[in-house]
Amino acid sequence: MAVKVEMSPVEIKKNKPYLEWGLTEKEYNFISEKLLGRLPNYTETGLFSVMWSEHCSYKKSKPVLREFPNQSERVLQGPGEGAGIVDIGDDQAVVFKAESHNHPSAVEPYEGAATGVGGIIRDIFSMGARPIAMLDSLHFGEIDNPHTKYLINEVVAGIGGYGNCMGIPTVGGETTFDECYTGNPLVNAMCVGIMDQKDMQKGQAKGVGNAVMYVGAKTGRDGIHGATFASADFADDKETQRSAVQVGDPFMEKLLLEACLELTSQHKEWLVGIQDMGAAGIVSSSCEMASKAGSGMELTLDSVPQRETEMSAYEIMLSESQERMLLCIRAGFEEKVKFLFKDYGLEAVVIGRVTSGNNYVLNHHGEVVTDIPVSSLTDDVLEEPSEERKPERIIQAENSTDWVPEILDVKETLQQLLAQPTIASKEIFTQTYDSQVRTNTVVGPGSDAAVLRIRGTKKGLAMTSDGNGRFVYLNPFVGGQIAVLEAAANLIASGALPLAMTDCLNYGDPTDPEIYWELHQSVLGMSEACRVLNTPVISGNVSLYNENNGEAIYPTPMVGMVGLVKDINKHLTNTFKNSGAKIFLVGKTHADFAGSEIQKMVTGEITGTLHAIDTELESQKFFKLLQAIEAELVDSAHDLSEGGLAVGLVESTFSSGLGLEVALKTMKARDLFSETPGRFVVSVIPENVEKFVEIMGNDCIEIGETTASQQIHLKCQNADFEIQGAKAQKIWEEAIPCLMKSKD
Amino acid sequence: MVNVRIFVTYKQSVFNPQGETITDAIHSLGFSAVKKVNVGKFFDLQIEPNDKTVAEIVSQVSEQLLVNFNLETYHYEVMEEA
Amino acid sequence: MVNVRIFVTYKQSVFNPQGETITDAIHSLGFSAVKKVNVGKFFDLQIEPNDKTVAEIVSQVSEQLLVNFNLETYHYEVMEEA
Amino acid sequence: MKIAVVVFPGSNCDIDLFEALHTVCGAAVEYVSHKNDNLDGFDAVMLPGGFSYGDYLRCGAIARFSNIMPAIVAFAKQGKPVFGTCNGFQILTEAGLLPGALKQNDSLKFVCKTVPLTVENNQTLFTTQYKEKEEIDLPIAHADGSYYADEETLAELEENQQVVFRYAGENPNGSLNNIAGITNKTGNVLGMMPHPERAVEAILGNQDGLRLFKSLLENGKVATEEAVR
Ligand SMILES: Nc1ncnc2c1ncn2[C@@H]1O[C@H](COP(=O)(O)OP(=O)(O)O)[C@@H](O)[C@H]1O
Ligand SMILES: [Mg+2]
Repeated sequence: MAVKVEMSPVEIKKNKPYLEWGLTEKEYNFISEKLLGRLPNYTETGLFSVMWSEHCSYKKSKPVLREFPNQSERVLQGPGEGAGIVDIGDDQAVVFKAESHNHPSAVEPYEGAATGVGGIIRDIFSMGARPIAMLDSLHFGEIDNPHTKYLINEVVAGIGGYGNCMGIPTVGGETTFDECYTGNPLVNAMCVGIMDQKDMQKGQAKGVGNAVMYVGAKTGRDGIHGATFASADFADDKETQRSAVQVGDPFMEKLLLEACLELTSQHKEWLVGIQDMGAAGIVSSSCEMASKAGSGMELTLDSVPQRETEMSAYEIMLSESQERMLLCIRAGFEEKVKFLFKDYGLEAVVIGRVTSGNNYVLNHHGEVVTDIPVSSLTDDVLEEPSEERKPERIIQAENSTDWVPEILDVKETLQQLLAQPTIASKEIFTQTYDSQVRTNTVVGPGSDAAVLRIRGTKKGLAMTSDGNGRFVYLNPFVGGQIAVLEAAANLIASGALPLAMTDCLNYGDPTDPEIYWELHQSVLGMSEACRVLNTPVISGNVSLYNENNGEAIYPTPMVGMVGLVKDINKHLTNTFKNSGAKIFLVGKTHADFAGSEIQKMVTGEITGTLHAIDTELESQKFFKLLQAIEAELVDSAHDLSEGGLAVGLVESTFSSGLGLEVALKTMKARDLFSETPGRFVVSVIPENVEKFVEIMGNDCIEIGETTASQQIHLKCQNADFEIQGAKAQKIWEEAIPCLMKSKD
Repeated sequence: MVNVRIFVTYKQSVFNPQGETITDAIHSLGFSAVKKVNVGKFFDLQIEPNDKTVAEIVSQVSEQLLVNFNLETYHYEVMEEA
Repeated sequence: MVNVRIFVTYKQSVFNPQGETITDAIHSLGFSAVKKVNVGKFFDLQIEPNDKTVAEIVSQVSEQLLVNFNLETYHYEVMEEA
Repeated sequence: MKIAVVVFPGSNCDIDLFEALHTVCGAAVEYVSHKNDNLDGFDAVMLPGGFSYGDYLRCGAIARFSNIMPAIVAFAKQGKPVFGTCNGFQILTEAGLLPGALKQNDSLKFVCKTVPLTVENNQTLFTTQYKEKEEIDLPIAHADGSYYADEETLAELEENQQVVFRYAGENPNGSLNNIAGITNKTGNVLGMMPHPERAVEAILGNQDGLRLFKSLLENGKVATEEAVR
């Protein structure tokens, strides 16, 4: 039998293998001198390096994340647990969180995306909630090279493959394309669940003598150092990363989901705490559960179910095998728990006990392989705020004049815009997701936000995920505000009251002062908008080091937001419903072309500076519109984003069988493509116009009406043109399939 | 014309959930004699070599398309000359 | 212990869209030398024969589980005795 | 009439069938675990969609060996109504209760959308509330829904009017003869790839599936009585 010889503590100090595992020399010295008062052994060094990685400890981002507001009268659980929880009345709650899987997806797109979905689903059911919907925010390079096409196909297949098999509908998301994501696609997944408030769980291990139980898939060598890998810069040298690839088993997760929900909803008296094993597997879940309760813990690693032979303590603790959960079970109920899981074909095993004191003790092959304070892994991490510096490009842009497009042929420009991948229909992707399973999906992919009914009630939930890296790149503060406003606007347009948000913060290397500044500023911008809208941040995720060979992506915070539809029968979609309805533009239009789709299409670049935003005024306008929608005065509402008013108007006709007649007396042709945030296209039947205008006041102007013919007729100061609705829709529908098929 | 069969399997260290589920099913049918099941796929290629050798073609096609090296490994056999 | 490899393919008469898609993909990579691709799966079984022979076990497991005779056909090879 | 919705490990449209029958149609319905071995007291059996046993090996292949299966086969042989949608259809073919097989979609991709269908036979237990040749819309959501049977079997299916639903628009998966749903020869077992249970409520935008369940509820009672005689 080959015995692997691990380095001794002294050899570790000398050879510094921890540098490769992501621990710095300063951290190592702090651990040995201040925290332990001795040299850590091999296993312990491994535990520290993974627990002190950015992915687990947030040592870089924590100082910034403190800016986020995270309380409101509705928040039942803020950040810090598997997912955040918000009160939705009737003793029910909504639970949600987003998670990034960018780096694994760049290396192995199918499994990377799939296990990202699997991970976020476990976060939701670990809170005691049943997952009801998935959303995915995807950002790829331009669809002009085979590798990008491969990434797109595999990532989309991985997301669908996992969610479809689990029977959780994927109901929304976003897909954008920009050169900067070519080597480092962003794959963010968000899961939403609902629960009875009485079933709320925590990831805690308390009560001396209580059992620590392991359930789910066996532990293998997959994904060792996945957490540090997720936090590491990305080189083209994929060879060395291979062992980090994890493979998902959605069937196993489905069993685990059903078994855990039976436990959390029907046997609360057995259960003390439950947490999923995510990044850094057993070590992070167990020591976090102990740390949250101020307990000690002792585990016997020989009891951990193993798929491979001769695994070392280090490998068992750091493995990121998927589909595993950790439970803290009241002493005496272990057999009952085993029996429950066995009924689902799953193994539940006692691997340790809660102890008094504060030590984290691991036994393997009859030896103590780790004995360190719990808090040294979870609380004593050295925070590392970076220096900050405003990037030169932003300073320069502030002193330059704004770019404005010169429109020669409006109709042509509009048609070209409809075919831009970021604007064009994403149906080719969303059609591969089961968006309807479990029959709650009232509005699936394709409208501004997805809407699900809550069975047995009148209520519904609206949900969306949005990010716009271009705006954040140009002005992180304003870009951050816009990201939150856009998510809220999507919910409002669906007739929902925004409740709270989650996020994935996707940035480059934070040790670069300019990138840290972007991170900080955008979080400040998001926080400001959150406060004004009363949508606190209840959960989230940070993904740093999104670079490929030294080039950072656009700073791309993804905002996931959930809203409450008080009466599901009053929800709205973005398509026109009746001919002869009056069309209103809600919100003022300015010359906002920096970071717009038309700028990118015409110049191939993203430049300029964003105008300041008054979030108070935006918020007032949003709530007036919601009031009008809830009073059933509005037929359809569509929030305007990429492509501006022209694209928004055309989109509102799609599949409606209707057309429109619009005259914009105060606008020039180019204004049709401005992307001033916080605007909506709204249709209102004539009987409701008076009441609608009474509510909206100055915030809306009537610009035309819907027509029975499928013709789109637009007039402005210097243009007057018509497009056949069906033709416009065809351009929009065929653009991406055509690009995906073309062979270059 | 050369017929080549390329065998693709998961790497040893990679978890393959299919194999276990199928083994369980076989056992539940009463075939306890079957101890372990591994699953793989194969590709039969008909090749008419031109400027490249068969070995070159097979290794390039495998590496560029048929095999996912993150998870899988392959080998091939020349079946017969037709 | 006997190692058996069971090969399962679609019957000739059944259209297998995978084969065509892969052939197209290979051609678009520039390998015009590859004329045709067929895809199949295989199962490696480790068998410890008891009261039944290996041949009996293989044919029964294949017929009852591994192969769908509406679409597929199979054959097997004994790989090696270990 | 009491209906069983069978739950396999990996079933995930079980609740959809249950709610369609219970909440929308007001029928008496119960979940039955794959571990049970009898269907005593039930008048109809429904196999839901999903990914039983992860669809490992082949869709529906492993579910066929679950404990409940002999009872389902016996139930069907007695002429009582058995219905399978999506994965349920795949299980019924794997179990030999319906002829043919379902293979991977020609697109090689999962497809979820609403498609037009023609009701080819409105004389079955499950379709009397539809008009003959009526065109309806139902959602599909599958990766392996391409119906295949050899020529002889196909001819027989057509001849006996066992083809109940056919795709009316573009064929979404490559099914032979555009087949979306078939019965067995005696007409008491129906399998179909589309999901009628997803189309029973106005709030979800489509109610074309409702009449399938209503037909069964109306006719099922009679069928069971006949079978008992
Ligand atoms: N990857 C995806 N997964 C699911 N739905 C998507 C995805 N990409 C886009 N969508 C859906 O397509 C529609 C349009 O997306 P988008 O243009 O981003 O809308 P908006 O600008 O209003 O946020 C939305 O309904 C969105 O949910
Ligand atoms: Mg929108």
